[in-house]
Amino acid sequence: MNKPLNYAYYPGCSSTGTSLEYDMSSRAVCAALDINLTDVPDWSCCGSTPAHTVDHSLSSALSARNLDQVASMGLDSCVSPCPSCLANLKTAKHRMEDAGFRDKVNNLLDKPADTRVETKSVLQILVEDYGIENIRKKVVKPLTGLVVGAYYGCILNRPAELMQFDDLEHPMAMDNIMEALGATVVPFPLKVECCGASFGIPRKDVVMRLSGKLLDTAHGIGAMALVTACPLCQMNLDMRQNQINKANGSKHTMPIFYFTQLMGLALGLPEKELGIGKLCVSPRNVLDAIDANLKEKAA
Amino acid sequence: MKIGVFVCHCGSNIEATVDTAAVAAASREFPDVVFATDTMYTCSEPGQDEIVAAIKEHNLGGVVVASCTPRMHEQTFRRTVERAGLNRYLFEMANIREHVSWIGKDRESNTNKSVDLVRMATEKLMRNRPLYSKKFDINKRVLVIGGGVAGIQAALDCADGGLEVVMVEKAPTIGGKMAKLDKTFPTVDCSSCILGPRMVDVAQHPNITLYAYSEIEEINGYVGNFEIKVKKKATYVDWDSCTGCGICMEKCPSKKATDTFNEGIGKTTAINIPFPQAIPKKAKIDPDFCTKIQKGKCGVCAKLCPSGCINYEMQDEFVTEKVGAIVTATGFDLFDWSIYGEYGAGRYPDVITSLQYERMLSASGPTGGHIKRPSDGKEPKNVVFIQCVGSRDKSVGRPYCSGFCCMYTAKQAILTKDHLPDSQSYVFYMDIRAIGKLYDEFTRRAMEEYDTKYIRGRVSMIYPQGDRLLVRGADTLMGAQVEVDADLVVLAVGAEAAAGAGELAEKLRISYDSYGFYMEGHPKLKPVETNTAGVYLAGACQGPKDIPSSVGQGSAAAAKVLGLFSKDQLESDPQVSVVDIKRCIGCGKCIQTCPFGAIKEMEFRGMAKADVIETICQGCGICTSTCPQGAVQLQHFTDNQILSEVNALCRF
Amino acid sequence: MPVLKGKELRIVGFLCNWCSYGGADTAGVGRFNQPTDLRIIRVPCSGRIDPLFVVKALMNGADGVLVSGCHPRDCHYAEGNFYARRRLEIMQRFLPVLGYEAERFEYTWVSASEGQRWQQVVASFTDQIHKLGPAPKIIGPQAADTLNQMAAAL
Amino acid sequence: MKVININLSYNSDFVSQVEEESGQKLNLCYQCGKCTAGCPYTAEYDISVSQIMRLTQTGQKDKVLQSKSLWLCATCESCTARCPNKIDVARIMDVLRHMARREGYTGIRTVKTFWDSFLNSVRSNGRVFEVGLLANYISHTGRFWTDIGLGPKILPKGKIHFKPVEMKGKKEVTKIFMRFKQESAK
Repeated sequence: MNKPLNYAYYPGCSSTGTSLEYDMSSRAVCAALDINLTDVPDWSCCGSTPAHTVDHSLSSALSARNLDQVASMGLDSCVSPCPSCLANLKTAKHRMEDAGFRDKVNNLLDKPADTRVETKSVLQILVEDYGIENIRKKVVKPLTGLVVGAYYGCILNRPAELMQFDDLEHPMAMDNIMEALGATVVPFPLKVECCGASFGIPRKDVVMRLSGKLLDTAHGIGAMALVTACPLCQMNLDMRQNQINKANGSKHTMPIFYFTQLMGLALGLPEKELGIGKLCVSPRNVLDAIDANLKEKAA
Repeated sequence: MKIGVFVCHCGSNIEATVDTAAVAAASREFPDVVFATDTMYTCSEPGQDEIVAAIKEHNLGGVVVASCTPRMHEQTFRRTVERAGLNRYLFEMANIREHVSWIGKDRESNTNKSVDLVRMATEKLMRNRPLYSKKFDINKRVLVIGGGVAGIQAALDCADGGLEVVMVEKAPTIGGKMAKLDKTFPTVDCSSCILGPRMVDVAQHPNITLYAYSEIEEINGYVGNFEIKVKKKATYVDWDSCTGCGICMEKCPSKKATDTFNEGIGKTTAINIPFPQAIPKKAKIDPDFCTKIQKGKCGVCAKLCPSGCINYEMQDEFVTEKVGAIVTATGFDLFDWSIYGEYGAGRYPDVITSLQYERMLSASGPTGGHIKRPSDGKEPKNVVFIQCVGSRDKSVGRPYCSGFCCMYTAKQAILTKDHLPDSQSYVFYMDIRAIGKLYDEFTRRAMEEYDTKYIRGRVSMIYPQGDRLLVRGADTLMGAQVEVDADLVVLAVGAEAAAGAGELAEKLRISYDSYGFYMEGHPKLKPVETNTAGVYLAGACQGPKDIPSSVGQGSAAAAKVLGLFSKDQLESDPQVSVVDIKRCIGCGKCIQTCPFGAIKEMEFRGMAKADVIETICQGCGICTSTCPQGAVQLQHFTDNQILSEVNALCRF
Repeated sequence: MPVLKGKELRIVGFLCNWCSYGGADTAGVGRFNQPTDLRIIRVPCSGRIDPLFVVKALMNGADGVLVSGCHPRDCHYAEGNFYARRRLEIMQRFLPVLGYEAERFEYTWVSASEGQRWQQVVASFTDQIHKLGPAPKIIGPQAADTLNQMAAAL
Repeated sequence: MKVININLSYNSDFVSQVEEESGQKLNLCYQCGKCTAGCPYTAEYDISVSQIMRLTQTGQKDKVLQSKSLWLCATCESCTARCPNKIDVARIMDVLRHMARREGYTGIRTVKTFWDSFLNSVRSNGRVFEVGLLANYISHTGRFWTDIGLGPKILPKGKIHFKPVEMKGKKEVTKIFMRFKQESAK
């Protein structure tokens, strides 16, 4: 890379809890690729779904406070691993271009927010700023023999005008990364279908149905594992996989990786740094199969 | 000049928001106006009679009518004043309908504005002079661009009427979209049985010259005398000696060429005749796939051709044709549906277009008339049709209805049942548009007798599930989300303007709408005319149209051409430029700028002067605004006339 | 009748017969409401528009002048709109010399099918002129002479 | 079934309010049903999203605002992404939800309570404190904790903390909520 890549990093609340491994692996991969992430100082919650279901100005105020924090760092772009955070930060910036709305939001804040900062997802910077070909060059342990489907979830690139990333119905960013890592990618037909989002707690039945369908479909196309880029998707598919099996009478044991975890493995990073052990559905069999394939090839 | 002013109510169209009586009253105060009145319908017979009577009674020298746009009724009223013995150019119109009453509701402002427009018209009229047409000879040959069913109809009607016809077709065969259809609605009769004989008629008609696999390169001239440069694209086969025996096609080893005629269902040979009934039935080489042309090896066809007509060195050729009128019948193309990611954007082989399905249904098509899934060749059980793909969809820039998809979908559903009695068809639709004769009965039959399941709603998603496709749509009448397991999905893809329609329009100097469809002269009264004299439209180039309408327009365009050619000479439009020889300094600037070459240099008492050829001048007036001396003046739009309009608007 | 005080300003439009005049008709047929300030003069082609017409309109009391022709490459007379654009752009640069803001003049393209676009053009140009307010007027006892002298100078 | 008088039951204030708050024009909807066709939550809805659109268009305020569907929309934007008339349907659902809240409709209690608990957690901690959020939710719904089986799975992974992460600016966040409350009360 010619120019060093520097970004403010907004981890999002789930990074401190349920998606700890996404945060760990994102940081580890970026470090390995010499991408500098600096944490947004004293960041707060973006408001997530609950805030915008209450009011748009409240939602934007919660996000704008963080954009302002980034601006104070002297950086002009910010990355977040979480699509939900991303959508909120981007929506706030976009809506606040309207002067009336801007005033309404600033009214809720201690001081008027500087919201000129661009936000991108970790996935987007890896694909667009770093580049697939550069990733391919860094692979030391190809994921030979891993048959994987890429599941993007519903809000990584919607709405198109706002997110400006990848194909709306058939995104390819993770498919392309996985291919570059040496995995066998099977086209996942439900790439942008919703997993049930945050209904896991108040309406578990919804998640059982929607995420169950995703797992059935992944199984149907012969995927050994799914790869995701969203904490909520990953949590529904991984942590609740047992519940789904119980509710639907299925028998899935499908590992659900964050794409950054698989990248880290292919880049030769230790499993521990990538939080592989934090996954609920054990990926051991799948990872062992990759190792066996590698050894076979070497021999 | 004694001027009469007639302010039209147009029923309530104008009167509702303009006080026409007040406009008439104000007009009476204008210089030269000796008579002004308001009338209910000026264009009606009593309305016109009133004008004639007033001209006689008040000895009027000119008339102003304040009513609709001159593009509507200028000709009507010119004939009216002519009936009363006035020169037709001693007439002006003020457009107080389209430009006033229909675009604002404030009666005071509208009335005031109307008075302004009438004043402007009277000031111009005071400076109008009688103008007289000249006669000029015409070339009674007609060019038909496009050999689809509309063009064929126009060509045959003109040729049967005794005219010489030149037909230019872009593809290697005529027949257009209709030749690709298996059956036609609502009669379910065989498309090629109807069209085939007419194609043969074109080939055999002594009055028709056909240039297939050719395009229009250049068009010059004007009504009565056009000069057309035709590009005959290289076929690498001498068509004069090719007999269409087909040996070359049988033996050609390169079998991976794109089969355009079959809409990409299957492949064809590098040298091919598009289909057995092609007119002309001649072979042509697709150079991209010919091994000889690409790599210099092979040459099988040249060796085997019994008439020795293969020529790998062939180049494009140009010929010039002179005609007096042009019928444009360039048809339509299918909307590129790959923009619909939710339908797979082309990823799933068993999602096909309606025209591909048509080729599959056709006994002479690539599957021999058997319905087979492109993925595995199996017969489908559940066939799902999705309507309005690329029609009535603003999000893909196609808000209009393509008009014929409802009908052909019903036809295809019926044919599906005929071919595969055990199959079940489902049609996702929004509204069924079946407004032709026996059309609605036809769609009802698809439901009542053929048990086609019609589901009112759009489809949001298609995705593979096992070896089938899951189609997820809505049934808005049930208020539910619905799913169908489909073996084959047929998209009723909408129509859009033919590729290259814009470029051709520029050569023809005709207008097109924002979707590329050509603009007719008037949406109601001039459906096949254009604003360019001598250029007519037929078929779907003007907007999506089914076969009967296209044929109707083909005949209508032919009737217009025959009417135009019923006289030996045409009258020129006298609104042309005239040079004031005393003021002309012979600088030649007008000669350089005239887009039509209508001005030439002449000598007058030893000095160079400009001279306008009246029959060539089209009346644009570019020369008038170019002339540094004001010596060239466009009649009826002179500097004085336009400036009088400016003053009428600004000085009051 | 004079301009309706306080309601309207004086805007003159020169429209080519084939495209823009048709577009204005289409707007009418579609009943697309527009401000009433504009009065339209029909000319065969925008190439017929002598820059002098525009200048004279302003000198004689217009507050704004709008010219509209066919889209590039869609001219009924092949290239009239190119000539028009070239001449009128030069003219516009001289407007400030004569004491008029360049924004009092605008040149645009509207085809016969673009009724909605015509509505937008009229609305935004009228708005633009209202923001500028009335143009400076040559009035008083010597106005006619002054105008004649200026016209002669041009 | 109730007969609906179309003109008398049309609540024009409701229609214009939805249009203003959402920035969308309801008359653009021609009821093709594509939103319903793609909506992953249709199975759970009491009124499908295209019918919500229709009822909103026809000004049937009460029927719309009392719908459970408003509370089950996850804003996945399938509807918005595929609408042939480019209507931001998801935003309209959002706006309807805001109106339902303001007018005191509970919708689905568990969902509303969960969202409220989430925001309470943000209000007091600046960030979401997952365990606290759950405790809050359970105490408000009085529901038996159905995810109990998850505990043994997640606890050893070190993902669950029993104390919120401290952040300096949490007061700033709390103030956002306070000001919002004051503004809404106006």
